[in-house]
Amino acid sequence: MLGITGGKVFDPINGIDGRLMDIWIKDGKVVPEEMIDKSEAQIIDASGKVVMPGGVDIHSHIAGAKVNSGRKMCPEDSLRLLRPRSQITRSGSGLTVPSTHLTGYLYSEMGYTTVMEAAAAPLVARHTHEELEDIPNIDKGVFITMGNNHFIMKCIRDGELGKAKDYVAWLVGAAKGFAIKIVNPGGVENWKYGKNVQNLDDEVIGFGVTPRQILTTLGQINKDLKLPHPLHIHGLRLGQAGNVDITIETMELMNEFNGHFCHVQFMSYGGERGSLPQSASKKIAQAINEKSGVSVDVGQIVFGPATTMTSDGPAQFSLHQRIGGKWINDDLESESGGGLAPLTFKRNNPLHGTMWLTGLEIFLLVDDPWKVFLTTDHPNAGPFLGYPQVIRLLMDRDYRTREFERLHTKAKKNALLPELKREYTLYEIAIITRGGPARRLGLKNKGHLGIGADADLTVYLPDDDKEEMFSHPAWVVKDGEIVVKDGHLVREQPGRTMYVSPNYDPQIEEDIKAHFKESYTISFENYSIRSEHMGPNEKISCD
Amino acid sequence: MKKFFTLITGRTKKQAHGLHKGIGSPDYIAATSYVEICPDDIASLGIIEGQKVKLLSEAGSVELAVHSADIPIGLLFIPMGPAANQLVGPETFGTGMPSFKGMQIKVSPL
Amino acid sequence: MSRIIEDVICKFCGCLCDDIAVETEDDHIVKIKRACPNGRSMFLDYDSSFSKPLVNGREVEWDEAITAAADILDKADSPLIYGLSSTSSESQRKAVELADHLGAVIDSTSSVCHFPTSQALQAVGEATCTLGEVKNRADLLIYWGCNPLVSHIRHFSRYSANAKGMLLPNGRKDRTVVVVDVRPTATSKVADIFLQIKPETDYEILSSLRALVHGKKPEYCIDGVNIEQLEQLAAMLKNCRYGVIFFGMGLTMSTGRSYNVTELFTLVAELNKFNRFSAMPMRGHGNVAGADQVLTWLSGYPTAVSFACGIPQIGPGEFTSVDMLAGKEIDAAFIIASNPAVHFPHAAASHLKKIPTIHMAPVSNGFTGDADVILPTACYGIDAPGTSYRMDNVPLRLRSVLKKKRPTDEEVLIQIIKAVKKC
Amino acid sequence: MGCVSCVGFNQEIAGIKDDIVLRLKEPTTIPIEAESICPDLFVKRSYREIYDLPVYYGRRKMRLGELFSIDGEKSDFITIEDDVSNVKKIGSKMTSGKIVVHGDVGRHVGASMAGGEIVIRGNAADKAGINMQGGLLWIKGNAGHQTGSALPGENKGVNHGVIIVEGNAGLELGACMRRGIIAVLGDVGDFAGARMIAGSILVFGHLAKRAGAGMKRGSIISFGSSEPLLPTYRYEAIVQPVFIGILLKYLKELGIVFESDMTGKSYERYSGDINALGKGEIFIHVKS
Amino acid sequence: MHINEVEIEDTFAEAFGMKVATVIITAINEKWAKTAAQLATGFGTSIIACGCEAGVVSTLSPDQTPDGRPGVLALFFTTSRKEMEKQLLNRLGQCVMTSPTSACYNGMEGGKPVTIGGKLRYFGDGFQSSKLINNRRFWRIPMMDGEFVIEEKFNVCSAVGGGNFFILAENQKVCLAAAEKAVKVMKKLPGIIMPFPGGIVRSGSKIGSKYKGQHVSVNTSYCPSIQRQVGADLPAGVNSVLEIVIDGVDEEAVRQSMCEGIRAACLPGILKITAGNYGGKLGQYHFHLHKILSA
Repeated sequence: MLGITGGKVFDPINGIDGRLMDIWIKDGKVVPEEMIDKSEAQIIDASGKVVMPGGVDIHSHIAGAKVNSGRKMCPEDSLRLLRPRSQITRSGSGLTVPSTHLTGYLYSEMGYTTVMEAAAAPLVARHTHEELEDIPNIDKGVFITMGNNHFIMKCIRDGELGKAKDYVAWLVGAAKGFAIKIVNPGGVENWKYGKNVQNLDDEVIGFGVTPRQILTTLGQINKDLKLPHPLHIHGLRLGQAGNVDITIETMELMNEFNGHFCHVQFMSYGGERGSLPQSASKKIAQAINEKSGVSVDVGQIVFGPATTMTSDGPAQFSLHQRIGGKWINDDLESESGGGLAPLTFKRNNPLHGTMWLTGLEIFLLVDDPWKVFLTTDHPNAGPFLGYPQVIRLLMDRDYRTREFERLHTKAKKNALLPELKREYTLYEIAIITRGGPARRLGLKNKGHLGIGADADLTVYLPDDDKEEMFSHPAWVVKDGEIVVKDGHLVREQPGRTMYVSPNYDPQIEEDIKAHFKESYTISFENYSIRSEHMGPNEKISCD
Repeated sequence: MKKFFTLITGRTKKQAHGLHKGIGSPDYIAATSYVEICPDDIASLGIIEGQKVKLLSEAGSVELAVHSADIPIGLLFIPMGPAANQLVGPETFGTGMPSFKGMQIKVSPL
Repeated sequence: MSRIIEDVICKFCGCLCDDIAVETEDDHIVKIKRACPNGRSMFLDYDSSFSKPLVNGREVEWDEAITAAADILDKADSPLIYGLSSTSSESQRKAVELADHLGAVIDSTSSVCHFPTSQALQAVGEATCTLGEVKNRADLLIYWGCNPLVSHIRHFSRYSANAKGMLLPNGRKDRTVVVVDVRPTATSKVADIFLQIKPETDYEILSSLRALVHGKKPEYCIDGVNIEQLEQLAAMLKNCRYGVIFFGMGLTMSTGRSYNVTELFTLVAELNKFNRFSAMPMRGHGNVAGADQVLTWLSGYPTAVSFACGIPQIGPGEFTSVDMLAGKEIDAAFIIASNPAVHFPHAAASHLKKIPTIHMAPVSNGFTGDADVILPTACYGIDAPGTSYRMDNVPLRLRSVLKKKRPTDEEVLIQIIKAVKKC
Repeated sequence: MGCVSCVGFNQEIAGIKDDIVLRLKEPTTIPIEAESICPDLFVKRSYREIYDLPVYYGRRKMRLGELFSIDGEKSDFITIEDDVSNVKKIGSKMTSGKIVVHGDVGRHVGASMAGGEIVIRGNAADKAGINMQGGLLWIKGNAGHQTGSALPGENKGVNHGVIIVEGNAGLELGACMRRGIIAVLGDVGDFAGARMIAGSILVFGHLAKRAGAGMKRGSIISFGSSEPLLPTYRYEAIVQPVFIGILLKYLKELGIVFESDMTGKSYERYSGDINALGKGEIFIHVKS
Repeated sequence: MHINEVEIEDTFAEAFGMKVATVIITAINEKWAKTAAQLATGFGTSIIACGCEAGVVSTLSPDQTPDGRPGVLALFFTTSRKEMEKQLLNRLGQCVMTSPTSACYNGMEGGKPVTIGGKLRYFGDGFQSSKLINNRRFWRIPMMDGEFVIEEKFNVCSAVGGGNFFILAENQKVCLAAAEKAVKVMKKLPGIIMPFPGGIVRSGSKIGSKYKGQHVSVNTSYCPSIQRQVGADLPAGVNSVLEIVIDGVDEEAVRQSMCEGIRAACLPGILKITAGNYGGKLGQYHFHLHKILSA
């Protein structure tokens, strides 16, 4: 039993904006005061401090084949952040691609308690789950890539949409995924012929379907299956100048099905195709503001080292062609692909400056904070450790102006940012880092401190320097246990992996078996992941 | 005989099979205790197939029976295993990998 | 009672064929279907009977053996944990936890197979794919310094040369197979083109190919091949639809090592400007790829990791077992699921005999004769389930077909960690 | 070619006083990691404080004084007596001061050093001067593999600084080097200057094969014998490069005495690696 | 004051602050080093029309040059750093780079550098490369005969220009002989150049002229042939006057050279030694002849 008393609570889901409140915890849940025997409860005196629900990250690459390839490829990244083992914790290494335990510690120390791994191909999801089990102190889930899935594309081609729905339901359950992820629909398949897609009606080679069909089909399925999170979409032409139009077109297409558009910063550039991207933040923000079914996370650039990694193989290849250096590509049979390339975002690079501006402007121009969430698309736009800095940029206009002044002259030219006066409040920060992502993920027990919520919360020391405030919370409670005390990690405990397992017509399995024989190199029987082979896990119901 | 041979060690089906029987098993020992040399080299060494030769590297020496095989002149092949490893030195050139392939070997008939 | 278990995964080599049918009778394997000779004997020769651990040659109870093992590790100033290739990733994770806790050096058999490949990946990255892409798309297959028909016997039929796939309905007829090696092998005999090169010239040939692919002519041709052969190969590389180069220890064990692979990876990366191309190392033992994966996610580094200074550090040539043993830098060794006594150069193997050694493996693999503590465990994929990574890093859950009569590596490691923490 | 004697240099060593003398108490083959043997850390510390500096004996964290006898304090000049061939990372990351080792030294000596001077009177193990950022590393015996190369995964290695090896050096000398000078009076192994970005490598003994593999820019100068270069190197011409004279003059000023004057001699110039940028060059001395 | 019965006027030479660069030019042999240096310092008598004042100071043995080859040391004087950059770029680019086997290096520490090699490198059309040796960057530009090496930066220091003295003689022959002797002695001294022909200037100069647009004109006060017309104050019997102008790296170098030069010039037939000044209003350095000579 635990009480967090006298703190100034920011709990947007419950409409609490800085009210002095006590929070009571029992058996890992937030409970009414009367259920607590105060003589036995441990009390955290939060008076003078800020209390928020534990942070919820809607999109981060923390585990699985791609992340591990990044670790393997970049031993130099290990040297950027080394943590010795302690009495209670394991050793670890890596800044942009931290080792598993370290990932848990770092999120925990930043006040985060729930993190979504943004992509795994189902074929290698088992790997992702193994790593997730080794990430302590946070709950997590994994999005399953389906935008280039052969079976689904065949169903679309053959007009068998019911079959597609059953397959999707089976697949997300088999991979123990939490949501459906779409990455460059059709483009990754075309990349296996050295090509890509540029428009929603381009043809996917060998299937005769289009990105539009893939998006709408999966959008409808996602809706029909009542998955807690809407379709998680990484659209076409990532990183290319002028891609804002296709992004808006895709938003319009997906509005009726609901869609979460991830790392939208990378998808919101103006400028002629092939030229240097410009910020199209105004245009994209307007689209987001107008469309009720759309939410985004930003993928804000944080200057410094990054490791770009995505299932979008062709995007990674063109990045590699542009910047040289190391490059990993991994084509995954019948499902997906992906690539990686290390990169450093530099303040004095005009393009990087533009990207940085694009992200911040989106944050400031989207009116409703419930539609825009804080991410750095870790580690694509920079490591998640940059969140506190981004929060400061949003909350502190003077700081933002100073940072703006440090950009390359070319990036500053015609920039919108200097005119944007908005400063985020603590309440709004609580929305974009907790309430918003939790609600959009459909996690009823996360992101708030109402009765029955998971007892995940963070206590901050108020500080004018918001970066300092959000970097070093004084207390972090996970599942009712104190994991960070006086700014120090004091406890390592396993987190849960949350997954969905929607119902499907078992008849579909025969079709899938046939598909496996034809397309895969492993058998159907060896494909599905069983929950008993995972670490601690929790099935989230679809209703 | 002054000429050096280049030693390549590698897997064979029998060596793999022998592993299942245990490293002390006669199958395994038989599968890893011979050296392949091409007929031309066998002739120029003045030996016959089946005869034992002494193989000498900077790291050590071993005596093995000669098998004639279709391999290039100047090459020796020994299945991976304890016999071959008598000849492989521990030098890894800072990589961790010893020269399981490419050791220079002197061959002398016994 | 007889039963047939389908879709069993064979973990002998990196192929992890998962279509094996195992017939058991009274908890004995009596028949194997579809496995290669290597896989077949792995199952059929396996002895799953109960056996007790040994301490200094004396049979003891497990508790005592665990204590003895923990004691050796606790006393050591510089312990080495080595092997891991033939165990499950669950056990590998525990082995890393033990190493981290102790401050030990942990190294896998990658150290003497594809660590140079990891080093190449660290230098330039790698364009790769899963085996299904090979099966479904690859019209040009190149085997460089590897001999799959001996080491990965079903590779050809299941995944590569002979497999029928999406874009290759006629299988072998639709594909071109090239073998590059220093000697004729079983694999070279079935190739369309066999490029026989002189030993120790792989780097030069790869480098010349890179130049030719970019329309540049090398200054001279390497002894053993002629320029027309290389020009022809370069043209094939550029003109295929989806090419894959499989490579083996012909590159990693000869001079050049990681540089050979770096050159190959770079060639493959550059070929993606013309068409699609992938490279794939022919990973050997069942879960050696998993050892790399597990060590990487737990420490940041794939092989040869030292936790001695409290943090993970990588050290090719420094924390690699052969170097540490030959340099006598190790004063106790815990060998898991491998047999360095026969796989290491004599100078390194002999140091193992001089230091306290713990050896944990299924009985039938054979133990290092001089191990102080011998821990006979169950065999993953036969009498214990567990996760294993295929050579293309696709993870599979190994099935258990026999009743387990000995503890698993994972269970023993958990006990040892507990015991060490008490020390 | 080679060094006859380094007269000026030796006098310099003899002239310095007030050094801190370390001596390993007991010989061992267990690796010792001693990043703390560094003038930056010693210069302001008392005997007691130096005694307490951390070192790792295998996996045991110990105090420097438990493994080494220490004579002296508060100095940026460290002398290490006898053999420390199992002691790693001596002088790594140092920025000033001087270390003299009167024997063999372990791996990573002078790794990432940014300034100051290290003199090894015996041999140095692998990875000496890896990722060096400045200063002078002088190895009077042989050097191991990856001398003056880059850290794992880094494509950029030595940046500023001078490494002199009077004996032989192993494989991958100066790999990924991007600035600086490495001079080896003896032979060097394969892949000298591999993936080099810039800088100069001077080899007075035998240059083994695959020198300059993947080199973008930079110069490798062979004054002795050489294996045939890679086929991706193009012969250009016989030249008398003036900058070699500048390099030799500088090395002479540092204290190397050459047997014969190499200034103004003729060299075959090869450019490559054509698979990389191709702006690297290898000079092979033309024997008259 | 008299030296060898020659009267030394109690006056002072008025000199100005200038900028100096020291350039070492080397080549395969001394001949070619000199050839390049002479050309580079040529047409460098006066900043009035040449942009700089330059001269060769000494030859350097191989162990005195950075590349171990024979060389020469040349000094260049200009009125500003900016002008120095322009002059060196032109002169080293046109006269040294083009000269067979040549190379050139900064020969001086201190001051503020100007980028010369770092700009001339573009002549290499992308094939130039550089070497950083002992914290000095040298650019290598491929040439038809080999390569041209030039240091990236040359230091520019404050210096003294326009130290001078006048030799007033009874005839032209004696006057020239005295001046030549003075120059010969002064040439052995470090840190100075005498930029005019053979170290001697016959025109003299004064600021201003009767003509518009002509900013300087002949020093009429010392022209014996018109001495009465201009009302010059020359001693009786003076029929010829020559001036020696000195630029030096510092005051001491100028002072010493003036001292030795004047002493050497005091030959029979010389009537007086004097010096030029503007009443002390224009130059910041004043070299009082009596002070110099009695030190």
